[in-house]
Amino acid sequence: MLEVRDLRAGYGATEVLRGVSLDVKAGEVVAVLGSNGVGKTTLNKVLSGVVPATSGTIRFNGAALEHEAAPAIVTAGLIHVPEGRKIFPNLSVRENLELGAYCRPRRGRAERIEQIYATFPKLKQRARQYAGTLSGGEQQMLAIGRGLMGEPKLLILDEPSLGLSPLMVEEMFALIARLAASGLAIMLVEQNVVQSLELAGRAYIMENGIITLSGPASELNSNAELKRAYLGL
Amino acid sequence: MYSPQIVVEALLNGLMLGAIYALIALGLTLIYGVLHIVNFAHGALLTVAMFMVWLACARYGLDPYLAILIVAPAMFALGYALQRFIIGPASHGKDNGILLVTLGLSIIIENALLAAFQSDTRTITTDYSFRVVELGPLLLSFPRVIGFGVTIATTLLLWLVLHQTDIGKAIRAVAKEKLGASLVGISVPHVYAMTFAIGCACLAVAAGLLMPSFYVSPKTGAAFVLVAFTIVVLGGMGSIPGALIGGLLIGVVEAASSLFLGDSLGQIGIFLIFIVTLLVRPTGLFGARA
Amino acid sequence: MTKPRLSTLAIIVAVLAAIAFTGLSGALLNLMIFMMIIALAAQGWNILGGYVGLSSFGHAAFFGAGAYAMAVLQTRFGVNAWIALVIGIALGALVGAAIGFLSFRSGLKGSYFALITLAFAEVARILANSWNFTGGAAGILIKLQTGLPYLQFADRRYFLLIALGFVAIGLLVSWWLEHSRFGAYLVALRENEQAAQALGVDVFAVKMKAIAISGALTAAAGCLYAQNYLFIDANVAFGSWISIEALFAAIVGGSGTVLGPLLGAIVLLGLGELTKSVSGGIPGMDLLVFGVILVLSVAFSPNGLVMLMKSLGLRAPKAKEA
Amino acid sequence: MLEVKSLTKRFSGLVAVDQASLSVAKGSITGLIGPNGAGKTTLFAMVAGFLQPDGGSVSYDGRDITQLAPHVRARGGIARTFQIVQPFEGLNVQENIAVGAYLHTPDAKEAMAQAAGIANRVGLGADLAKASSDLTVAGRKRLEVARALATKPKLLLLDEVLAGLNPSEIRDVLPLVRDIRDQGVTILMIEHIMQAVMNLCDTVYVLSQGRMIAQGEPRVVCEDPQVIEAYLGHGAAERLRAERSHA
Repeated sequence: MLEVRDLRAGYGATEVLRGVSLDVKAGEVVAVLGSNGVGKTTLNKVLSGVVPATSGTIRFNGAALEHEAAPAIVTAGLIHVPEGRKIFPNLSVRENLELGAYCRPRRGRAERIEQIYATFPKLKQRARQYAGTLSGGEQQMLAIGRGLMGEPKLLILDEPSLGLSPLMVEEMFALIARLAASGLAIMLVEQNVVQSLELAGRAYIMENGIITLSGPASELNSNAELKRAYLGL
Repeated sequence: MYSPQIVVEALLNGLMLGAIYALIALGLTLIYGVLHIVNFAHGALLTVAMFMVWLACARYGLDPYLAILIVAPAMFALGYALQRFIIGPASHGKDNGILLVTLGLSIIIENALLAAFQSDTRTITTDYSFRVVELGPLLLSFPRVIGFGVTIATTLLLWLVLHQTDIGKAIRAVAKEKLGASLVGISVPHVYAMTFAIGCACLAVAAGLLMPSFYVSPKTGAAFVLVAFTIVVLGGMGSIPGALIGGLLIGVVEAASSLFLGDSLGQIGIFLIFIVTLLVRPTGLFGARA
Repeated sequence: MTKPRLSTLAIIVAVLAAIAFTGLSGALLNLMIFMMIIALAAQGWNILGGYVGLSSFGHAAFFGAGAYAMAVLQTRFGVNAWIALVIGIALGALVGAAIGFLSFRSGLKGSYFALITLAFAEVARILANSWNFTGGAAGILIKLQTGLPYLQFADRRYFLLIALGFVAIGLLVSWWLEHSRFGAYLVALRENEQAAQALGVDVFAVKMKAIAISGALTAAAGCLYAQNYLFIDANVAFGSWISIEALFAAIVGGSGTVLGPLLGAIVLLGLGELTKSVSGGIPGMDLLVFGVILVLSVAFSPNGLVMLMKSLGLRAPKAKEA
Repeated sequence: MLEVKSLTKRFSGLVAVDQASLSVAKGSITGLIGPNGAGKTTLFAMVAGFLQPDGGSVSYDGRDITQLAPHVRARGGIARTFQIVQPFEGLNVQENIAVGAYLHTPDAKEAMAQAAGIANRVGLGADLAKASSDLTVAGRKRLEVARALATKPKLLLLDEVLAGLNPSEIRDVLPLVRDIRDQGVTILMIEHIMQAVMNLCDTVYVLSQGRMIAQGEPRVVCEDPQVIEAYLGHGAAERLRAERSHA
């Protein structure tokens, strides 16, 4: 479904991605793990057309996306729920969801919103509230709900558990598991190694702009190298 | 000094002129709120709109109020093109670049108009230019009463566009969260250009409202530019209700200070408000923290 | 960064002086004097707008302070022209410090700073226009008295030399900035105020000094203007034209460079004259050209002509190698 | 040398740092670790004077400096680096470092000479004339450290100097940090890479969701279940323990 080959990108003279290759297949949950500053968020931004790639290819369901702008990528069904949520704080919860379907026809939008409300009952309670007044966990749900409004074929989730309380983190991972169970392909970009590996089928470890390790999640879970990198154990 | 009737009349007329100021400031504050740029060419673009209205009336015999229906789409298109093809690309997205490019544009526009129309001032006379409306004992200028009404209507229309249409919601979304907007597939350059275009269309409405009772020369807009900035800063950069209330307030202040200080010193009151607001409360009366 | 040597600066000044004595027509001589006045005003603008990165839209406030000090002191108080000149320059620094104190204390930057300087200049213009002490709307005429003590000369070339002398001082000040702690601090806080603070730079104090120097140089240009044309009014001295020309010259020539303002003033005013003669006196054509050049230079050569010339100069030898 | 007492900082209702305390002994390398978004950089900004705390105090060399402006603290010997490197782009490498050196000398020649010396020390000796924007990420990190060192600090605050470096670059920087300490500079460092922390630090503080959840020797802190959970997520500690008992 998603095939990334030798992707390079950066800001000015600084190269952040130094040749990244990875795949996500239909219906799969893939985790991309790595500590702060290794280029995970840049990778997501390049995939969603916000930061231009300097070289390499991105194919999504057969179409070349490396030179496309964000609207075309969203229309193709590759949707990125960013780190830090980036919801519209000055718009109501419902308006946030409506804009999630900005690239889709208006018809059926209301039904889709009802579906999202069914998945996230809390959002329905707060439908008319400004999104900026939601709690961190609710904002994260809204961000995911907004992403789902775009009718994704592949959903990129960037640090969905960041800054949430332990209880909320549990809830978030349970939710992601439910989405995955419905057949949606998910690329999960996380620092939360243990829970991500439990959820994902396969995983990539990123270090300093390149993939250093990849394989089935269960294998990586018992990999000593991984623990060394994260805990110095 | 003055009889209460003269003072009240002056203040009411000021209030109504303030409404037109508010309309000019509305475009400016919308552009600031979304693009986060100070559009220094706003005054010059107002002059362009006023010349368009003048041409429509003087050459083609249109009523200035009806001319708005033609000038507004024209200004809308001009604004879209300016932002999309000149201001956006030329400024490289830098604050300072935008400031200088819009300053350059204002000088280009002003002097192109000067070359085309010379520095003469031009007016339109309509049979209602000097008509007055009697409100009990008070006499109010008819064009200003119309101006007040149309401003309120335009503001309502703008509010509806911003809250009920997809592009309006996209504009509000981009104002606060550019990255998030891109990620739902909103084209930020298009939204920027649309916002600029709407701001320019507001100028067209203001121009149509001003022409029956005002004059236009290539430098007319320059006189409005600091007034408009004062309103925007006073109301809070980016705040639409702020621009409306700020405009009315400034209209009253101007009327009061020219009544008591004379026309030339009267302007100082506005500039002092501007300076003091910037120094003491740069976020304005209604603005959130920058 | 381009850092011209002192000898280069000396040669440039010497060449300009020499040109004055090649038997230029009166009109060309006047143009050169005007170029030097604008160059000086632009050098002042450049200290703040170029080195500190605070674009002012109201340098007319300083220009006018100098011009009015010159005119009022001579005509009302019979002060000697040279002393008036010194007081005018000091007044420019003082006005700079006052505006700086208010704006920097409130942390104004970017467009806010541009707008507030514009507003200050406008307030000064309206006050000067309506106050009898400054001659009101009629303006002030300075009495024609030629001779060195009066800073007026029958032979215009001498006035040009004096203007050129001030431009030379402006060049020296900029040169010093490129080679001193103070200059390094200015660039540091332009690029990143926080990082500069972290290194112990007192941002407020450094900005205050910069705006005072900037005001002084531009005020000197105002003094020379008054003394050259012997007449000023509020629209000339505090009008937005001078704020704009100072900014244009500095940016087109290369803001934050030693030679940029001088180069920009010569190129812009030269082109302006050319346009006027080609267009056959259509009003506004010269300013129209200025505006186009400004937009083009922001779009295509954000570092100005100085850098453009440098990069062309660097590219040429490379082509030879190849 | 540095005493931070129950510092608190709120951003529009959100508590970024909540009653956090720490102390840094003279001559030590002290680490401040914690997951993303824990409030480490906010805490740093309050120590360096870039943010005013909503509560608590900072004292340095026995003096309360909570109210002092950042440049005054810098003059008093506190230098910091920024997590997102912030070179002065209009200046070359040597001039960048000289801005720091100017704190103790007004003389340009002297400052430039000192800058060259420090550049050599941090491994930028060959890049003196380079535009700072042409440096690699690792080069910029070194420049950030060099500029801070040029102010001749007594206390150096390092904010993630290793982030974004590859393992070999990290190996090169570790001795530099140790060397700086050996020259008598006390160091407080925010770090994400645990290996480096274990390697360098005498004491470690762990910040999670704005609160100090642990402190002590790095080895001990790393075994703390609370710390492991904060880093690796809920259930991680238990899992590790289970694995270890298997082995």
